[in-house]
Amino acid sequence: MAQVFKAQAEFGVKLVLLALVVGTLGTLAILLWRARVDDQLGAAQAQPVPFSHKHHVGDVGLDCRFCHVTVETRAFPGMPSAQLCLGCHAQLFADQPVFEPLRRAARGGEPLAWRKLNTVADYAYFDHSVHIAKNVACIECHGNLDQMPLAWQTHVLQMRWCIECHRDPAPHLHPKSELYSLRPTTLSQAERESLAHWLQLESSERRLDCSTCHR
Amino acid sequence: MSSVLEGRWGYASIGDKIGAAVLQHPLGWRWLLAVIATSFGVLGFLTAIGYLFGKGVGIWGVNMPVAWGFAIANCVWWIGIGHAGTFISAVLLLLRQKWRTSINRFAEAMTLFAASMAGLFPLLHLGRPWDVYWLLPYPDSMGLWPQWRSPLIWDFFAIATYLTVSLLFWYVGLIPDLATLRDRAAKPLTRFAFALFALGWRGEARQWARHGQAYLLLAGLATPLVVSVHSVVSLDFAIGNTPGFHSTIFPPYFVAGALFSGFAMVITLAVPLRSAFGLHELITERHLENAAKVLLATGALVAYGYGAEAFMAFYGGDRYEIALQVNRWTGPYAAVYWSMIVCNVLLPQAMWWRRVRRSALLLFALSLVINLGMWMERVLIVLSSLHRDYLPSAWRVFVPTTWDWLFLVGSIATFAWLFLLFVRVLPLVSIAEMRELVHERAEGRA
Amino acid sequence: MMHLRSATAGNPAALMAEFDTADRLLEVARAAHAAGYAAEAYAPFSIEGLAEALGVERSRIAPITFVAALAGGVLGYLMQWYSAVIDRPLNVGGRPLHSWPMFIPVAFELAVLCGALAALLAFIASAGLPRLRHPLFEVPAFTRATRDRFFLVLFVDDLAAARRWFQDWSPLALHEVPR
Amino acid sequence: MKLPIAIHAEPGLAATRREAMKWMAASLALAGAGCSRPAERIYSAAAMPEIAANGSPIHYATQLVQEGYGLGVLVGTQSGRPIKIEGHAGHPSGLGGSNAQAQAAVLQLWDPDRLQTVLRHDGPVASIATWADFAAAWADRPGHGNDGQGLALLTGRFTSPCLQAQLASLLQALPGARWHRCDGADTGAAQRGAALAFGRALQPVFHFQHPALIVAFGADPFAEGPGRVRHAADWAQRRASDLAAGRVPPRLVALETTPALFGARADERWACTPAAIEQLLQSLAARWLGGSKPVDADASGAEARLAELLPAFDGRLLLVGGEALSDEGHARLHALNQRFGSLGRSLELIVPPEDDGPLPAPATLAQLLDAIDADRVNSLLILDSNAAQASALAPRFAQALGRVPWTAYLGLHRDETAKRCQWQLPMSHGLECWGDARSHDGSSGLIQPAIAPLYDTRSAHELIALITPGETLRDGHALLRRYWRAHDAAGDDERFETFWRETLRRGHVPHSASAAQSVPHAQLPSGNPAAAQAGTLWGMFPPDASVGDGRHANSAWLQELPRPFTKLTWDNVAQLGPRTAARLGVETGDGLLVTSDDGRAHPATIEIPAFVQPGHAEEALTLALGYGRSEAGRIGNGIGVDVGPLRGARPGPVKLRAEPSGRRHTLALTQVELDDQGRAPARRVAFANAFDMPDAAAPQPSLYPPVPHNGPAWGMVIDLDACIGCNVCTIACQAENNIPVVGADQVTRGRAMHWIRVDHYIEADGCSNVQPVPCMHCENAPCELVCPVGATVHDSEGLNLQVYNRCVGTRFCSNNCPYKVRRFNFLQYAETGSETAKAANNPDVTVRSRGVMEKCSYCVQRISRARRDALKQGHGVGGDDVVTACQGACPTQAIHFGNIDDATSDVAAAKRSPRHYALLEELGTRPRTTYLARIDLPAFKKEGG
Repeated sequence: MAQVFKAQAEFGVKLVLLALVVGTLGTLAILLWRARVDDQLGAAQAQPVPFSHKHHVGDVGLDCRFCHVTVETRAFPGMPSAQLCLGCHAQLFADQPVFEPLRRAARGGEPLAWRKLNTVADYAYFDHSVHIAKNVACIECHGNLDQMPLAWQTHVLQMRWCIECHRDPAPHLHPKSELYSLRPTTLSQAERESLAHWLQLESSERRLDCSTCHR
Repeated sequence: MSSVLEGRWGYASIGDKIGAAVLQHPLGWRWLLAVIATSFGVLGFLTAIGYLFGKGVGIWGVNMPVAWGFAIANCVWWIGIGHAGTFISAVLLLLRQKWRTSINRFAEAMTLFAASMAGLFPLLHLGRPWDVYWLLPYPDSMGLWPQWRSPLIWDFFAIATYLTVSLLFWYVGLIPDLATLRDRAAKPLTRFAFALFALGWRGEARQWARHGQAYLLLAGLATPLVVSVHSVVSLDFAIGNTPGFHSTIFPPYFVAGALFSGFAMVITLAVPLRSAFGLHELITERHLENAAKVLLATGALVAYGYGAEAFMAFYGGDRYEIALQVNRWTGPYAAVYWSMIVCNVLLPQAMWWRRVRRSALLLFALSLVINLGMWMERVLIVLSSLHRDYLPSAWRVFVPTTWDWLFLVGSIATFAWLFLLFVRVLPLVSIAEMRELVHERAEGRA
Repeated sequence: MMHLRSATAGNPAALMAEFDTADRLLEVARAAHAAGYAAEAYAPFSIEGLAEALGVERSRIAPITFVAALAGGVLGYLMQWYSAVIDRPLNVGGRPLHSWPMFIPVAFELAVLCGALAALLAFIASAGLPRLRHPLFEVPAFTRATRDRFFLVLFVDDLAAARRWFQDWSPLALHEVPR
Repeated sequence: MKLPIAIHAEPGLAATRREAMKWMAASLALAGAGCSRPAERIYSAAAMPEIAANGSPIHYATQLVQEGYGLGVLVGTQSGRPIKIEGHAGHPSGLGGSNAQAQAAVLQLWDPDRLQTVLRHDGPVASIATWADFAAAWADRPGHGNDGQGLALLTGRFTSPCLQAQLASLLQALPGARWHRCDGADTGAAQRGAALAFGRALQPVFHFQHPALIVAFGADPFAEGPGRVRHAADWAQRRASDLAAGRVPPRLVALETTPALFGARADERWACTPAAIEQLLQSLAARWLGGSKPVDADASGAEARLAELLPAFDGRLLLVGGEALSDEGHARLHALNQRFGSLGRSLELIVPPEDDGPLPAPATLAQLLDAIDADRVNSLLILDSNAAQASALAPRFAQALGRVPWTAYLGLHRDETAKRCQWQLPMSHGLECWGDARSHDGSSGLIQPAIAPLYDTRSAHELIALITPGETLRDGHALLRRYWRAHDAAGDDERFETFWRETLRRGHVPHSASAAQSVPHAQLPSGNPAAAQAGTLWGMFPPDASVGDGRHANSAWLQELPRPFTKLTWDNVAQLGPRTAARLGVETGDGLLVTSDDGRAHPATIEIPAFVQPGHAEEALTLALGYGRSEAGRIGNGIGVDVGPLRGARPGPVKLRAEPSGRRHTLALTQVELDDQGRAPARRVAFANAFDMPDAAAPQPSLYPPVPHNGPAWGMVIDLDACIGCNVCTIACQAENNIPVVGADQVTRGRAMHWIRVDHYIEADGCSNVQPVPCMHCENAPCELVCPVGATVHDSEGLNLQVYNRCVGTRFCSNNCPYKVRRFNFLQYAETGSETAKAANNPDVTVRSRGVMEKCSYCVQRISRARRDALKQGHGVGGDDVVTACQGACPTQAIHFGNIDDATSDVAAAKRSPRHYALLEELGTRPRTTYLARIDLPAFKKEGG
């Protein structure tokens, strides 16, 4: 009888087998990797009004709370009302057409619809005020907004990422005075540890309970 | 006493005889008809699955308190059937039972297909089947793991392992036969396919030696697996605190039941096979008789299980267990219970008579009855335990919907369909082992 | 350039004899081995003692399988312990974090799984598979090696001597294995 | 419950509320009420709306008007959306409790089927119109030139002082106009009885905390009448304090036809036909006040027993009569109450608040019909009264409407009456508009909006203002302030402002209850009740426990709320006693053909499923009103049977004939097994042992080491001795936790979703025992053990969590739950369609999708809120700081919740009670939710006193 497989055929079969193995492993790896990244990361988002945190915070030096008024009291930091914006921009660059949406909103028309940068899953309940109350500074999640002309997302808002901080919050703690400074913490390791102690953070069990974020 | 191999056979003739089923395609249109018929069932099954995923498990009769319905009962039933194959090929191999050789191949195939059906149902019955991979340990984005204390996780691993090991065992056994078919096949494509899966088997002395060792080892591994799988399945219930689930007798009782239904299914398949392919001399009355004896034995164990359950309920004096037993006898599902007793306990006693054991037709009928009875047992375990547990306020009966039935029928059709394909493309009796048998008999050792 | 077996690389030629019974083959195989030939036998089913007759060395499939199974079991258990006790301790039904009895089933299944996979791989490797092309397949008569004929191959320098040696065993036929 | 009560800045209130509406999107997107998608948007308001200092809901004190009377509640709003109704402890008619209808008010507000715009309906089709169009049409309605000749006003019962004044001035301006009132299902029999006995219509106000013996004659004071919530609260408080002091609490005696809440708690109960009750009353009256004896004597032994009891409790007695009782019966009751010194103690008679104003006595609906028949009505204005469906004269009225040249209707829905009117005017919901109302005891209170009107609607005040000649004000807020400014005792503006603000904060005017009227010696009525000849089948027509006379028919929550004792949803049935059922040859679910047998010209017949109910009086049918509606809306249309046609022109029971129809009906029941199988899950204990009961809840031994925890340990105790089985906990939980409605079919399949169910068992001694069952939050939770993905686990405070987004839906947990409190989304139940329905959702609670398990969470969102507030203020959470939805709604304080580690907490105290026990504790699950056994009082002996 003759060989069922010509030399090339055998080689082909070997190639196919190799491809199968590599393919499956590769796909799995990619899937796992895809699950951990976020396209929005680092991509500046267009907004109805091209608001620049860099200008307002970095250059002008506005405090976060000037616009996000409820960040210390509520889950939702609050978005500035059109009137608040116009408080300045009724005079400054008042004639600029980019402010038209703002004026329309202030007139009681279509409200400004800002593009949401950091979207936490619907079933995860994040509360800004508590994190502020426990000295977790804005920069820990929002990055250096003061250097962003148009803001972008700086962290993959995934459970694993939240958990890391909830396991050991100390490295992310800032002194009260620097909560809104958007600068890396100035505290030493030891200082942060003692701060964590002084803040009477909840037990790590409590911080890691499902019910802390999910309801 | 007839032997495990009758008629005058040579190495060549027996190989050709078995190979013919694949290479000559003796059944022709009859086989085709069967395939077409069953493929309608398969299509129905797939459609039903599509609808299920679209709408949700609410299309079934499941409710509170009966949160598990036919799906789980079917799963347990199928996994039970899936036991005989590996038991025959592995355990009987270790026990050096000659009569296994001519039935182990298709019994293993049966095991694979039944286990696949069994594996399918738990997936179907999930509320959110697309998230099933959460049962696997892998580095996820949530930093979470499976909950290892849940019997469902054990179940998941057990059935997956069982499927894999059975497949390996089956394939290793097939390799020499694939080589045989490679060298007989006429059509180039067929040859190519067999050659590919024969991996270039040459029947070398060394290969035979290694093959024997590997086969024996796999058998050694599969044997505890056979016992473990259905024990684990039984724990899905026994771990629970529901009266009717919470019972230490479950693991052995389930394994016995598994072999019972498994061997019944073996007979259900063997009888038509041997007449269809004229294998009366390979699958002899001896085989049927032995299978029947196994049925008698395991049936007795199952019956003991029923008895023990009832006895323990009253002996233990737990009011809920007692209520459950009484409810089984007189409650909404009493009819099912008593028909189950008839199918699994009373009728099988006929096999005490040799005439019955020797009659293919009677055994076939009995095997069907037992399959039915075992299905009813699974259904009872799930339904009658759940529908009346601790708080009477929560009591409610389960009424199956058309969809419930469709899924049962669909799975049976799919199983049959797979099996039909198997008999068409692979030797349904191990050629190499039959040659050994011929050889041994030539030397007067069998 | 095709090889038969590395062991026979030294022997340029190979001669194949065809027999019709297993016992005959066994006999010849013993003799060939005794005569110091590098020989290999082929049969349509497993013949007891054939491998020993040819002096095939014992395989290590069993120990490999055992080690793999052990590893699978232990690693499986450790994984459960790590995930349930160290990485993500959760209060599940008030049970202890390290509920060892409940970690056993999965460990066991993993042991069996790894063992089985190892056994398969060990078998395929040690049996010299997969080997889709082989010189023997060039010999037309060899197709009966999977049917009803028994072959013995001698790997020699001098074909004539081999032929002579075979004559004493009166084979059904002698085939030269092409290069 | 202790809630900070807010009042809002009033000027421009509507504006800020509208902004608040825009905020919905934001808070929904952020709080994630489950309806947000990727590429989300955050909306910023034009101006900052008012917000609570911490993110927690703002509560407004207001009143909900039920059958004309005000029930004080707190409306919890989140980002400007009314989300949840809470009881208002400060209000006389609620004392912090509420009822099912109150809880459902939120859903009614967001009901998409509401009448949303002015509709003009001339000819076959309705066309959209404006309020201006209506004003114009009003101006040249037929006979507009004259002084209102031929103009008729039809209203429901209302107690609003402001509206009374407005109406009065309207009638002054249009002296020719006539005002008619249609009282719906509530007949005011007690008032007419008083008229018979004392010569003037008076409304009884009961003080359940005073009497030592309360006897109800065909009455359910816990479920009917404007004071129902207060009655339950008072009774529970008195009972609790007596037990605490080791005294025997007040005894309850019930003579009733239909098993009802009061009767289920009664120490002695007789099931009698309405006729038998009348007989009994007559013979009691005869015994102590003279007068004729009834023709046939009472056989049940009830009379003898009462003859023994009443004198023994002379002066410590309260006799209550129900709506089904005849006027004469009520007159006799008044007389007996007077005879046994209840007047002024446990009972006061006040001028009915609805008649206590500048208005003349209203004409009746019957008179209106006569006027229409005589063509004396050329234009008819109907204010929020669905007389074409709810009244006893409905069919006649429906026809008559067509003959009136000009008709206008103001109401919430486009109902049976609206559909027959030319002008259909959308009315503002009680949560949308300003107003006022008076409580059962006559005290007045304000109604303030919690949200700006969703649609272009007007309140009754605003409509009347619109059509009153010379009236300049249009805005309800202004109208209300003007009225109260005029009627405010405290003179100057500044003091008025304080009064106004305080009243808004309180929700009612303190010490404004009506004065008790002194009455002359009662006259016994002459008329004898109809003798109950044997074989007569009496029909009772009470309003349905959930949907009332039909006015709540379009509320899915109320439709799916299991009725007490029958556990029926989405339907009405003919309840009847077992022997009667046997005589008629029907079982539960068999169709009955019921025919009126009161000798009317054209007997009416309906087909309705029978429901055999132990404890129901024999030879009587109870047929609930409120069903078989054609114009209720998408929810309420075409379900159940309209039993209205069987009713007689006069209120009260009707003689019936009944026979099997041979048809089978499937009933959507949430509980099919009423026999507790002797397992006594709802325990009872004799009064004698109630104080030294062996401590049932001694923790079972466990193989597992105790789990160390810091922080609070949440637990719940449900006091079965206080529970009256009113179901308000169930619906309150539904409102708080976004629990979906599944519909009759799914309920029939056993898939109701309520997180806390009220089990009902009829026990061997016939006692009807109820037991609310939420999740037990077991410390050794069997459900957690079997979840393969860890979707249900414990948190460090002892909550048994259900993490929806991790659940894959194996349902193993439910199998392994001995209490079967878990609920599964077998299909996509959560409503994701209409915006308004979404708006009713609580943004703090995840909306569950298909294939996910859910269950009672101990209101984890409220616990979380309390914890976060505490964290921000840097102190711990107090033992009683968290109030669960069910607890907050319970009128009898039967539910205690809090930190069981905190010895000072209310729940810890409850756990120390000798009556404390855990459900199925032998299973070793160690429930955190436990129970207090119900106490059976010792039978009263004469010498015992």
